[in-house]
Amino acid sequence: MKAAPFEYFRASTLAEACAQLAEHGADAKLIAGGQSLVPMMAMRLARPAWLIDIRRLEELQRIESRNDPVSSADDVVSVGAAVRQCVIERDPLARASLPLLGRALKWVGHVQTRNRGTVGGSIVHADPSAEIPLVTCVLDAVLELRDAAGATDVPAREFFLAPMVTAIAPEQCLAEIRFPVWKGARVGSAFEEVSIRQGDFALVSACAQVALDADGKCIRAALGIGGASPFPQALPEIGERLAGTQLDDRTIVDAADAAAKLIDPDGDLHATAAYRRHLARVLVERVLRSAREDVR
Amino acid sequence: MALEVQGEQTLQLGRAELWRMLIDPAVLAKTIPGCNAVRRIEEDRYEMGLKIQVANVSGEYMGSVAITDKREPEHYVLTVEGQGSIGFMKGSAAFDLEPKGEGETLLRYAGSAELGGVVAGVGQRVLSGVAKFLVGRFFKALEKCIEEAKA
Amino acid sequence: MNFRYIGKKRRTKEDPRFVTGRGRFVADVALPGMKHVALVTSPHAAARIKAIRAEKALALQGVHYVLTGEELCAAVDPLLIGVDAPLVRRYPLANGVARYAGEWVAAVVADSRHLAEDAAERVEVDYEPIPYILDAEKSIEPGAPLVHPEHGSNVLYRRKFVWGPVEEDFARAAHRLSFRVRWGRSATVPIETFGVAAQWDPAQQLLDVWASIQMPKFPDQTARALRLPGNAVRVYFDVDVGGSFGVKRGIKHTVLVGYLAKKLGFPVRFIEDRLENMRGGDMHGPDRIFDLQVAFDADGTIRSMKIRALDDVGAYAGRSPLQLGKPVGAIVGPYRIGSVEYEPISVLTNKTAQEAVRGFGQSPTNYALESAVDRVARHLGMDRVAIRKKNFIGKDQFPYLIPSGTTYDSGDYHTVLDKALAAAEYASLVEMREAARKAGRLAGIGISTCLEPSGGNTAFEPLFNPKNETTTWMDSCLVRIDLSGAITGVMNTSSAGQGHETLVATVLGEILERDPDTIRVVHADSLTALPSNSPVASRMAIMLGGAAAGAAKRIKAALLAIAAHNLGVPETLLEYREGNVAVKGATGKSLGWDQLVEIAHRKFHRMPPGLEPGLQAKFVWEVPKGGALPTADGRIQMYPCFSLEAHVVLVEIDPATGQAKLVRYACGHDCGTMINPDIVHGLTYGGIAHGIGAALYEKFAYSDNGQLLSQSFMDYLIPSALEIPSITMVDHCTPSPLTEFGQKGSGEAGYLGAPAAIACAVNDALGPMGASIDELPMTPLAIWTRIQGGPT
Amino acid sequence: MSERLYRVSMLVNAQRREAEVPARLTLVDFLRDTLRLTGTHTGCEHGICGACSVLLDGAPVRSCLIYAVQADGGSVITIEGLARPDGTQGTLQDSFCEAHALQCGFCTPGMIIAAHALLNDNPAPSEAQIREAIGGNLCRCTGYQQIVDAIQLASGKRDGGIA
Repeated sequence: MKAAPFEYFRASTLAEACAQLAEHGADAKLIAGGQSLVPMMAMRLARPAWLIDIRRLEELQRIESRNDPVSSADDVVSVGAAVRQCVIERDPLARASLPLLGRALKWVGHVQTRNRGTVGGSIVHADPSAEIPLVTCVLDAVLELRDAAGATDVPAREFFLAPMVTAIAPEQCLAEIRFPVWKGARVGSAFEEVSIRQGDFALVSACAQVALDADGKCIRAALGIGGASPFPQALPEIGERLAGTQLDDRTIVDAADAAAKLIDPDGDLHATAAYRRHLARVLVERVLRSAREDVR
Repeated sequence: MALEVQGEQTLQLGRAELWRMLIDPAVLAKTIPGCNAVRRIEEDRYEMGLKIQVANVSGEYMGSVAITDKREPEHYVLTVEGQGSIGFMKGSAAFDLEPKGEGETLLRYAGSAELGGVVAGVGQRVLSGVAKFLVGRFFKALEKCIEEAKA
Repeated sequence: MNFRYIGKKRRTKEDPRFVTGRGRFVADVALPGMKHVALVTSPHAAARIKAIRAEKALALQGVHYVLTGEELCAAVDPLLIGVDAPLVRRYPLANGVARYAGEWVAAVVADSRHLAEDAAERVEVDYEPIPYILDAEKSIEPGAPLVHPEHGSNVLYRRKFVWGPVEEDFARAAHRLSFRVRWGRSATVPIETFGVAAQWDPAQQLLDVWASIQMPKFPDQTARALRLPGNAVRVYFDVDVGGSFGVKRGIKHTVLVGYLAKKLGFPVRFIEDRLENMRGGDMHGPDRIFDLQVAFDADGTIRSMKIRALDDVGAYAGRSPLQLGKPVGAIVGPYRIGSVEYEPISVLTNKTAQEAVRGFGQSPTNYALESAVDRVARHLGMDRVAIRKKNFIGKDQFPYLIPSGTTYDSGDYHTVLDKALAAAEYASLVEMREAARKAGRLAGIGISTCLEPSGGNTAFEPLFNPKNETTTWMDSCLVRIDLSGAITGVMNTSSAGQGHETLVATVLGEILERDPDTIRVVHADSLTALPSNSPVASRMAIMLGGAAAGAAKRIKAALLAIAAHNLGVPETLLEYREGNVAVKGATGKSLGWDQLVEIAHRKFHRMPPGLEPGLQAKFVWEVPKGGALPTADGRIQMYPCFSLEAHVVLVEIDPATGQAKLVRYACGHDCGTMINPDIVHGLTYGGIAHGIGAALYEKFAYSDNGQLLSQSFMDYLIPSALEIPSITMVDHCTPSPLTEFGQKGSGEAGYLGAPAAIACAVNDALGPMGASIDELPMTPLAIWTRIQGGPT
Repeated sequence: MSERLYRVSMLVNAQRREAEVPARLTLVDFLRDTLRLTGTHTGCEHGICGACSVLLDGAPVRSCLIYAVQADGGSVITIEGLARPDGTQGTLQDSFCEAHALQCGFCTPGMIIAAHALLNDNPAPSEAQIREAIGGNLCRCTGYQQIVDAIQLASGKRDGGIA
């Protein structure tokens, strides 16, 4: 299990990385943490001729609160694509503003892989079961892609196309992820998944974030399901239905039933499509309850 | 590792024209995902090179494509076989063409593919999603061919 | 018994080198000029190999050779197999036909493993896929594709044994039950893959081999296949083995590498990567369907059993069919069952070949037996503890002869079970289960009481192959006292973590009354070694321990003889204490250790007549009660010693997801005298963890077209510290009358009862909803499917 | 076609090590084959088993998932680096011996690295935290029990220096 030969270039700026991508196109791959890419290269399923290392780029390491002047609604926390997962777990701003991301990270791999793996790496790898991509979809994050010509914003919900297939072009680099941060203190979130062993790929995962008003009425809800469709699936239509409700058990059960009808699961060695659909229903119910309790 | 795909797609082309397109090797070369060369061996049988590239995963196969069970203009079977360093793949799909509206044809397909080698051994979790994606790519390419033909 | 060192807390001799990164595993062996091997493997379940073209591979700089099956098979002899099926030939590389996906088709030799893999990709193989068979039951039906057409059938071995009045017992019994359980294809999957390095010295005509092995007769089999005299192969047994638990056999790897090293004239190393290991390492374990019938009375007395065991050994047979043989020696478990019919059937399919796994087939059989006991209890509405106690062999009934001809040495099964129940706080366990059930969760208690036959002999070989009359299964030890008085023990096989160096040092220390920490233990190489049958079969505490004791006693006898001669008194008047010999009573006449050693080494004039100079002794020991051929009706004394393990486990299942969690785990264990309790406990904890894997997580799964789907650690799920619970272990000691210190084996402990207990617990949890699950592993999907009322 | 070599320089167990390596050489292969530090092991080469764990810039990582060129300029601590300066075993290594937290010893270096990192962060971890910290390190011999015991033992008697 040794990778096929390749050439290596460590970029010192993002522009330099983009220039390299422009030069080598589909023959090149970016590497940051490499926790998904390196095993695939070891199995020779991935065999880029060039690896462009962006792990140390300062530009991609920032976690910043950035209020978007265009949108009046939410604050924004921007996370550089090469921020390591373990950093998110400890960063005060990320912990305070992106609790759902923090909850998701508890399910991501193990200590050693979180020490190395990056937020952006998990997103562009686009495993349908991966936790971070699901959070970006559920929170309706915006992904900023850069290439030699400039920046392009793509909503996370339009980014994931199929297992490990995304809307990113070969010459583009994911630069940052802008997560909306809901205003108001009464926000709760939850992330749950079923995997066979802890740290394995989720058979199914689900997460939710809800905001309640002073009377406990749901004013906003976002949720989604991972591992049960070819890509992480946000369920905005269910979120909209929940807004305005008391988020009582009956409503939650109905929402879970509805959610389970919107997914497109496949069967594999560890889970049939029917089992995945069932788990999706169970987990949506659980995360909505937990998110509700999290507020209270 | 066996994969099943089936579905249907409405295409903006009359049945007879679509039929001609579907068995045209030039169109096959453009629509079969990853196909980079087609060389005729005999009637309805071609040698081909395939370079499958799905995101990070890439694999090269040498193989063949064959069209059999032809009942013009309503039915045929497309079989693709290939072998490469990461294993083999063999798939076949039956296509049924039904006239729909004016200049419109409903194409139904039902097929299965078999994979062997490393891809099958380590990729089982995502293969079926990838297969669906490749079917999607096939139809996108086909639609593009149709547009080009009309243009 | 009162021991000085045995049974006491003592640090092991091996650990310090491993905690500092100074172990020497085969991948750490770097020979000057060494080249590396990568493999070309078949992607097909079955295919004819029509052509292999290596030009593009050989064109790469740094690539030295591409070896095909055609060349290799002409130059080496087939590898040995256990049963009488000479036409089921196996070679390291496929010869003309590849019989499972992943089978080795060609080997590439290059300057580095990286280059070898580059080249392997460029070897072009023309395959013609041919029909294959994956289902064990269908494989024995007429018309099934034959894995080895020359053999004429997919049945490797089949025999029906009847021991005792089975039909009469069935006719007399008040109740009968029949059922099927299935043991899934899992294995031991050590964290170190198999590896071997070899170097041929043309001047000496000697092949040096370093390998990660746990394999009886490994040097002999390697030499034989390579058509070399036995003394032309030297295997170094001091290579640390990174886990084995049965599977590190590696004959095919070694014949391949040995052939390449000899032919190419430079050292060659092959370390399996994980994908090669999982698919083509030939290390899958039993894959077994049990059909059981049980005859029992209304009071729970089990009278008789009929067991049909159909085992899918994959595409080739090494020793794997014999894994159906070992259970013959404990076919009734710890129970007084008067008669048994046993029909083992070993079949070929187009899957990776099976190899020995911890317990050599006993754990699957124990799972079947314990499932039977639970079913009988459920059928009668009896308590599962009570039914076990009702049927247990009583502690005063030993030695106890079971119907298949084996005599159990000793045991106290009631006490061990009671201790396990107490350790588990059984009453609170029942309360917890009831509370969970009331709260709408699924919870179940599992109990298993299983035997670990230990000591190992080769009795299953003649039982399963009348042409094989092997009855000798010795092990040995050499002890040397050097001129400085330091003690060195020489063992004659490699170790894979079982602490043999500590074992030998402790035993030598015990007999010679010298501090074990001062005793060095080394591993001989195969040309200097005394005979050994390697640490298989839970046998080293008994056999290596026994051999070390025997050798030490000879040293002690020599010391006494020297002392008697020099002190001028008969030996009967002498007393040996901590290496010094004194005349009994307060005479003050004595000779110290150093003096005795010096006489032995340097003062021949003071040696008693007839005693060799120097101070060393060897002892070669045959397995107690071994050495006999089976009777015509297949009765045989299998292993000599029988350890018991009682597992009590509480499992909770999330009814919504099917996920099972082990909430409490207790194990009562009796392996006689423990020589080093930390080692015994460690082996047992590890065995339990391995058993948890087999019960809940691990499976080599195949697709319908014969592809191994669990080829990586992403899909073959070895449990981590997050899945394995904290385990409460409680010891009991019923010494074996057959061994030096009363010790029995424990190398397979834990694994032999854990799957049975967990399966019983899961079924106890599912019981209230009328569901049960009859197949391992009991994955979340399988459990959920049963909760939904679907088939397993 | 000979492969291009890249100069790498890193601190390994506090010693500056430099070499020219191909880009595809993983850090574990660099440590084992180039530097002959064979205490770090490879068990799966796809990032699951944890046998290859080392500390890179203070954090435990899987060295099979990092190319040596990526670690250029970094600081690596391997199992060999955890011994005391006189070559005897450190506190944690000693605890592993005392609790017999190993059998074949193959996963042990990675396990000790993971435990070492845990104790650096959290000198008095709970059992659950210990299991979490070693959850990415597979052991086939011990059932983890004596490993957990050893880490608990070490957590009670760390001497503040090299563990």
